[in-house]
Amino acid sequence: MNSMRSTLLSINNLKKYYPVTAGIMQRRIGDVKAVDDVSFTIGDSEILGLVGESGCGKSSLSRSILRLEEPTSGTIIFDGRDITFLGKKDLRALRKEMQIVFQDPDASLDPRMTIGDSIAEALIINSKGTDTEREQRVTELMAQVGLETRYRSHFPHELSGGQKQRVGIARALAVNPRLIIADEPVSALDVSIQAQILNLLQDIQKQLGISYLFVAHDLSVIKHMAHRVAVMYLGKIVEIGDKRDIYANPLHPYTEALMSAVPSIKSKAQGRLLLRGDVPSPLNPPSGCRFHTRCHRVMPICSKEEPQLNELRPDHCVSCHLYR
Amino acid sequence: SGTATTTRSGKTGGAFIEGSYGGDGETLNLLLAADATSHSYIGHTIDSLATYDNQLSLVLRCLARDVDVSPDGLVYTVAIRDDLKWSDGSQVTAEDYVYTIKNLMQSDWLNYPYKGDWEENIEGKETGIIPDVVNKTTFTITRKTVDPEFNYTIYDLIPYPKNIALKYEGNVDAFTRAPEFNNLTYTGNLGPYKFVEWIRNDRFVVQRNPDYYLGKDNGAPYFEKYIVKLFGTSATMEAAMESGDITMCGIQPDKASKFKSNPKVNVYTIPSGGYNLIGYNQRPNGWGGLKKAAVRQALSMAISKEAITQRIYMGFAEPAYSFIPVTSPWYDADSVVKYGVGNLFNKQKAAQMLYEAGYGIKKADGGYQAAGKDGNPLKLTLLTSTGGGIAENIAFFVKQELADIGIQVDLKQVPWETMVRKYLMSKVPGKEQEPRWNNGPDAVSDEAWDLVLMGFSTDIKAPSGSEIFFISDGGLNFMGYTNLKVDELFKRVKSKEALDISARKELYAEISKLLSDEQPVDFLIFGRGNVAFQKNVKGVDPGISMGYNYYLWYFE
Amino acid sequence: MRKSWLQGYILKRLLYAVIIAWGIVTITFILIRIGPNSPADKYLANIAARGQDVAQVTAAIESRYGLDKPIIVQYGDYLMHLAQGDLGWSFSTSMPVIDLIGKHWIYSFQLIFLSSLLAAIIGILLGMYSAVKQYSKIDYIISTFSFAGISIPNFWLGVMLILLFSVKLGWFKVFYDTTLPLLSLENLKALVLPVFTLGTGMVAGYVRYTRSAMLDNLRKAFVTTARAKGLPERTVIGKHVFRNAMLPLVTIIMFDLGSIVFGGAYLTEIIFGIPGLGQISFNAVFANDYPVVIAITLIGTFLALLVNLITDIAYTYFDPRIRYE
Amino acid sequence: MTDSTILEVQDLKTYFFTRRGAVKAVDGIDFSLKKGECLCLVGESGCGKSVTVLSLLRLVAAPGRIVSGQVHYNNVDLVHCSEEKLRGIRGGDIAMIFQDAQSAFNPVLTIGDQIAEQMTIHGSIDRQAVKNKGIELLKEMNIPEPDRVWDSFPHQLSGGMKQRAMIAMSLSCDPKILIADEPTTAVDVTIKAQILDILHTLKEKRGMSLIFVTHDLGIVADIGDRAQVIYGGKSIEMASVSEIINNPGHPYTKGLIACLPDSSTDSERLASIPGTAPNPIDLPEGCPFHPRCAQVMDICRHVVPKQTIISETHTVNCHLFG
Amino acid sequence: MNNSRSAESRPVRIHGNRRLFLYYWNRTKQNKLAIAGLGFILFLILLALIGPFFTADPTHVDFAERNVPPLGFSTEESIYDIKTNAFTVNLIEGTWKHPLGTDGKGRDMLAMLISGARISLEVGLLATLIAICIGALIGVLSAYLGGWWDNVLMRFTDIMMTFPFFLLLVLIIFMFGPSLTLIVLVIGLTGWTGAARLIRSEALSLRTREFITAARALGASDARIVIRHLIPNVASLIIVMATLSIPGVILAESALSFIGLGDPSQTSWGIILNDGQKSLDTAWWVAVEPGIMLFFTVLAFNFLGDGLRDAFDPRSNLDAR
Ligand SMILES: Nc1ncnc2c1ncn2[C@@H]1O[C@H](COP(=O)(O)OP(=O)(O)OP(=O)(O)O)[C@@H](O)[C@H]1O
Ligand SMILES: Nc1ncnc2c1ncn2[C@@H]1O[C@H](COP(=O)(O)OP(=O)(O)OP(=O)(O)O)[C@@H](O)[C@H]1O
Ligand SMILES: [Mg+2]
Ligand SMILES: [Mg+2]
Repeated sequence: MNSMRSTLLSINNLKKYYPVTAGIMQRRIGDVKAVDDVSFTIGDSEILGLVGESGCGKSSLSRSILRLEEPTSGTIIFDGRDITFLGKKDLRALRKEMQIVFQDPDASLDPRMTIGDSIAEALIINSKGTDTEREQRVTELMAQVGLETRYRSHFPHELSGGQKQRVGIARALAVNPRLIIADEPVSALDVSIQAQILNLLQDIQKQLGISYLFVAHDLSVIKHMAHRVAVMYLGKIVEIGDKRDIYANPLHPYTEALMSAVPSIKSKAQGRLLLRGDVPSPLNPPSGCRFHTRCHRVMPICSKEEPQLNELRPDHCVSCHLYR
Repeated sequence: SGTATTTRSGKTGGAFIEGSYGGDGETLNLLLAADATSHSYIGHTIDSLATYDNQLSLVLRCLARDVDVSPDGLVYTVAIRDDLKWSDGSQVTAEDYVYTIKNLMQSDWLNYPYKGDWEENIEGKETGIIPDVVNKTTFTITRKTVDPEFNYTIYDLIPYPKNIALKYEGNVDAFTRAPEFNNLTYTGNLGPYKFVEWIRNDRFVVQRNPDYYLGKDNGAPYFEKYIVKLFGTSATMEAAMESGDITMCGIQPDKASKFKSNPKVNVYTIPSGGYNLIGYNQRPNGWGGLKKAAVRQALSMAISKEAITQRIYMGFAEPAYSFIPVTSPWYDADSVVKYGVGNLFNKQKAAQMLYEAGYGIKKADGGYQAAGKDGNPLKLTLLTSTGGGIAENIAFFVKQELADIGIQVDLKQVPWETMVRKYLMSKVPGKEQEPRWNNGPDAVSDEAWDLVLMGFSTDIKAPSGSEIFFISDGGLNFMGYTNLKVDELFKRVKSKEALDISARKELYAEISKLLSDEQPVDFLIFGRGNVAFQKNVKGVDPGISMGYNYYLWYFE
Repeated sequence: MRKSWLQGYILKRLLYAVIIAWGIVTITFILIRIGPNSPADKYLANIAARGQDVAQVTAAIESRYGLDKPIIVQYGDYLMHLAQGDLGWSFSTSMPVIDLIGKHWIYSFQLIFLSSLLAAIIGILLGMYSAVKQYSKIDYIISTFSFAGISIPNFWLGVMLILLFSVKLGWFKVFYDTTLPLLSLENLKALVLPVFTLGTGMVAGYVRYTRSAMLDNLRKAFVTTARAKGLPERTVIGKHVFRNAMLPLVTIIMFDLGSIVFGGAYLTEIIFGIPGLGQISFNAVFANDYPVVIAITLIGTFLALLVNLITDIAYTYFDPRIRYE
Repeated sequence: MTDSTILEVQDLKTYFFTRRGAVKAVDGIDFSLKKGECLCLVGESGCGKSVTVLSLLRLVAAPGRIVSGQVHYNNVDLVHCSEEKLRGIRGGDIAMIFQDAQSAFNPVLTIGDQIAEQMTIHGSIDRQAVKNKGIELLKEMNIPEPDRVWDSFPHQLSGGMKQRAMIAMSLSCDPKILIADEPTTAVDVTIKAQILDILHTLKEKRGMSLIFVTHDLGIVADIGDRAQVIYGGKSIEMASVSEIINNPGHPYTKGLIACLPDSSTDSERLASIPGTAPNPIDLPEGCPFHPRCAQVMDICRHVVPKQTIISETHTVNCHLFG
Repeated sequence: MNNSRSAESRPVRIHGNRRLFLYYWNRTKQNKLAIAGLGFILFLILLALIGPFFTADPTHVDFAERNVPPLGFSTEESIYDIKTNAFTVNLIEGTWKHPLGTDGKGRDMLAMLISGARISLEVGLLATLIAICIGALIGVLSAYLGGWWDNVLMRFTDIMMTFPFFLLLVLIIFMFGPSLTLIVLVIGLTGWTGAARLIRSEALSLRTREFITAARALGASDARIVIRHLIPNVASLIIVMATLSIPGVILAESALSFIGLGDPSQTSWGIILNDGQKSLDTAWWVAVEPGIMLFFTVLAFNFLGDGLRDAFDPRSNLDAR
């Protein structure tokens, strides 16, 4: 799909269902279809932005790719290698290739470990070098993410949110990964700090040529960061493609609504596109097109048949009955 | 001063509350009761055959009109009163007594714990003593061997109503649960009181029995109710006495003076047959030295009985020299050797005796000190049962006294049951046998010990029961003491020869002399009980057998 | 709809209670029967005094109560009887266990009921007051007292109360008098010291729990909302804060109730000579009267389980968020 | 106080007295609110926005205390008036909605109970009328099945529904002023749009005055008439929304706008304000912003800047304009 | 970056928790009562360790000096004479030799209280150690293994929890004889249920925390996660639980001793108290003194535990107050 770059990660028909059980016998009464048949690719040095509302499956997808959760089905191909069923040992090797940065900088650091130790842990686990080398590397990493070395022996509670997020990034960088999955890395931060972190992430990407799967619910952040954008709704990707194309010309009604919903300092919203109601439960999603319950352009077919993801334009796919 | 009157002197009314602590009875079904408390409960509702006053010799009142012993000491003829009634109105007959002995006490199905009381040893076999009905109110009990003090066993006999007991005969379970026996509904006019209620661990209540056969003439008993109130500790009981919430209770020695100066209370100090002693383990697993009389004498000589009397009993005790207390008619002051008092309390001498026996060393200053054969310090274990109180104090005291002559005493406090099962009961190693208190001289207990502090009790009227402690095959001779002379003397006490009182007295004197000299155990102290009554209780005749006329007590 | 799941839930819980009870019976049974003790132990002194053969008498007594059978048979027998509602025969008191308990439960009950009730009322009120007046002098005093209350050994407190009020001042009897009619003022008076002894620790506990539960909820956003709505402080505290604080409190109080029978009440009964279940079981242990020990353990367990169940069900009414499966 | 001014806040200071010292959460805030206007309070997390609005109704809990200032509403000084009087105004004339509707509702009472409670306290007694009005309000908030929602417990509603129910509750006594403390932060974009839409409508239809607390300048632009920028517990700039966005005065405001990804063009580096927000326990001397300010001068380090009037509708507290 | 081996750039130590300790110490320090409690406990430990060198032998009995009251008090003792039926009354006054008096065996109360302190502390610490270790093991295992294991372990915990604890204690101690070792073992082996549950729930909530996921994402093994992350993070909870359960154990031992199931070879406070209870009216101090010690010890642990809980609880706002 992406002709410009070589593919680093390719996800095919990935599903992640969480069983829901009930009763004395722990009977399985259904599944939360958190990720339901998702496919996409991320190229080398590419940033794929992933947007969607809360609960649409962004985190589940991220974790499944990292194999922190076992995917229900589908394949994950990293650098040409199928990693869907990697064993424990190989999985460890994979950890050096892919890393994750979390949304909540507070929860993602062990409160009982110093900053230095948290970063060094990555090195120790992957047994990189001697103590001195490791120390050197920690100092380097801290400098790289813009943290003064004196914070090394500080504890997370002694740092501000932005600083903690820098530690999280340093830790992810420690193993020299080729892909970083950033699961809403800035949504817990203040605007002024958010800008710092976004700049940092961008700088790192440029310097090291790392690929990102960049998850956010803020469209303007995605627009700023990503090369390509995927829009997710209730476990499915409804639209994916080149950022410019999507922002200039959103095809899916949901994308359209999302964009119109974001208040911007640039334009006072006039005749905003309002979606009705809430996101339905992923436990029993609506039939047909999952968005049809809230869609302003709903057609009879939408509730009956599930649309397929079609490449309408070069590097721009959409899953909607409007475009058949 | 036997003031046992038969004329009416009291007035009816009031509830007499007797304080008690240390546990409740278990059952009112007499033959199942193995504990003294249960017996005392039952005794309120049904009398035994006979009882004695403070002079002990005098047999009084109760269900028997007469208990006669044949000159050869083998046949006892019991004549019971003819005005005795069960609750259903039927007369109490000799048949009931004989049935009780034969079909209940001696039966196989009931497993009467004290069956042994009604058996005698004939050619090594326990054989039942034979009861026979003579007529409606007379029965005989025939022995094959003489036991001059067997009459006391007979005096205690309490009958079961045959017609009720028949229903349960042969079925322990049914007998155990029999409501008539568990609720004493059959007692008729046989006791001064009738059963009302029994709240476990709290109180046992009986009420005046207006039909009481002994009360017919004078309206006794006088108390409307008689209540035994149970307390968890002696301290609360004494406090209740002090505040007047109970009528009567026993008092610990250290509180006695306080009560004696209390104007609302009468305290009677009463001799008892209970004594404390230190048992010397003369079995193979005890300290070897204890087998020698000289060593035992030395130890006894190192422990001051005066000090125990004064500092632990606060004066309410007197030194013991043998198993027969001063207050017993069988006591003979001239014969006993008085270790532990006067010039036979001498620690230097004790140490020297140990030295001479090979268990001591001479110190630089010329004095002596106890030591093991190898010259190392001597360490002995002293057993006592847990539960604190006076026994514990004595144990600590003994430990301190022996330390003075160089013996290190290791105090071992174990629960009574453990003490019995692990230390006192013995068996011959490697032999298939039930552990017993005395399984012969070679038997040893599971755990080794040297000294044990215990309380024994002598029946003041009939001390021969104590033979079990001192004769070679005595059932309770856990110390492993053997002296053929003692064996022989005790045998003579239980023979025809001893039917003669003065002969018996002489025999006892000889035994006392021998034991007080040989010191199979160190007889320490005979305690004096203190019993407090509220002042308004009248008719009490203080003495060893104080309760004999309790049905005549009344409130002023 | 609510009812249907609740019924299933209760059934399930009851089944669970039976299983736990069975486990506890089994453990107790095994424990008590593998021990070296025998119900004849109590007679050892007497047996000795009468010169009887210990082994013989022990055997006699054991065979009388069927204790000479193999333990597995005894266990089977016991369960069989239990299944028929027969708790056995208490050989240390010579009465059916069920009658024994029937006669004595009331003494424990009145003590526990009064103590818990008073403790809950006083504790909760003080705790609420303390929380509302956080950081004030009164809060400080109440907190300090509550610390003292949970730290004071209640058996010692009981002894000290007796020393002071009964022995020295003579205001109360030194023992609890069972002859008093249960529903009388004198009885109430007789219960003052025991209730105080047992209740002190409970009050202190409840003060602390209430205070912290109240403080937890006082800081919650919905309290600000309630105030912003213009509600008077009384309503804010009494309705909004307390209703939420009550949830953890209910659990704690109920749990206390379930366990108190064999905790503080036990010692209190012994100190004051109240012939309640605590004393009964205590004496039964010492007499190796295993039917009583097991029965009382069982009752204690069932009470605890029942109380838990009631708590949990009560929860569904207090807290609409909770729904059990 | 001009005629159209409905609420006037002068020199409000609210401190939290802690062991480590006084936390100067609000340290000198002035503003006025006109009838029918929407005033936005903007600032970073921890700058004192919530404490400011809570102080308006004296809702700050211990150890916090309003140490000075006045809040004039209807000739009443809300800071000093009696509890009684204040209670009438709370929820009656001035209503509040909060950021986290989940925790702002009492979890053990039904939505209906909680709405009815407010109406009852402010004088309505007829239970049926109360219920009717409440359900009407819920309907107005675009809540589906309002009858069912009325009897529901908070946990049975989705976040967006709860937030709307919250608004319905605040409107139940027809307040003159609605204070909204970040009502859209905890909800999704699409829901955020719905709520903003509702607030818009309210303002237009009911002529209600709105104090809207947010850190999102996008929202300010969307809904606000005027905006007050707060930094370190102090007012630093106050202007009409268009002025704030198009012509910010204070370096902090400028930075705030510049660092929005929205305002930059694709992929270029964002402008950013270095450093982090000050710790309100020891606020820097002088202008609280000076440690982070690119245009810092010597005077900034010592002297707290006074309010400077730039235009009729625009004031700045900065020495650059001194 | 080449600033040699300054404090900033020493080798990265994983266990460098001194600063963390200091941080919590500072938080704890703010609670005056906790510090007072800690002070008392330290004092008690010191007393138990070196006190015996300065006091009389607590096992030394001297019946000539029995029931000596504490300094400043006096009592009377009367001794009966059987022959004369009269009393000799002695006035006994407190002496410096026995500042806190003596008991009914003439043992020095001060010495006994000090040796009782040792016993109480030993019992409290050892039993708690056992209980907490078991509790932590079961809790962490249950949380970490989950599923079937969790179910089995928690049901077992339920059963243990429902057991009438004190009755069980009495039963076992009675059956197997009162010895301190047994008391410690039984309390330890039965008292872990609360700890297990709490630690389990804490570990469960930790398990889903993102820093654990982060460690997994870094390739950390299960063992490493448990040892390096899970355990240090439940450690504070464990410390608090331990501190708060020590007084419970001490009380349980005293209660047992009080009802006559204490180890008679040890003069624990409960045993002294049990003794003293019998002579309340003649020698009140024997019951009063150990009770006071017990009370203050338990209070001290409660204060400390409470302070630690606040200090460790990130939610608690220590600044306010
Ligand atoms: N362990 C789990 N067990 C069951 N359901 C889960 C689990 N984790 C997530 N879910 C469900 O899966 C769905 C997707 O969750 P996910 O966390 O991936 O969403 P998200 O897009 O990351 O949301 P957010 O923006 O709130 O982080 C949600 O409905 C969630 O409730
Ligand atoms: N109870 C309290 N005790 C001590 N300090 C407090 C308390 N409540 C708030 N503060 C302090 O007051 C300052 C202002 O808090 P406030 O809640 O008003 O910030 P905010 O601007 O609303 O932030 P946010 O955008 O995160 O809601 C903060 O620095 C906070 O630390
Ligand atoms: Mg997520
Ligand atoms: Mg806020």
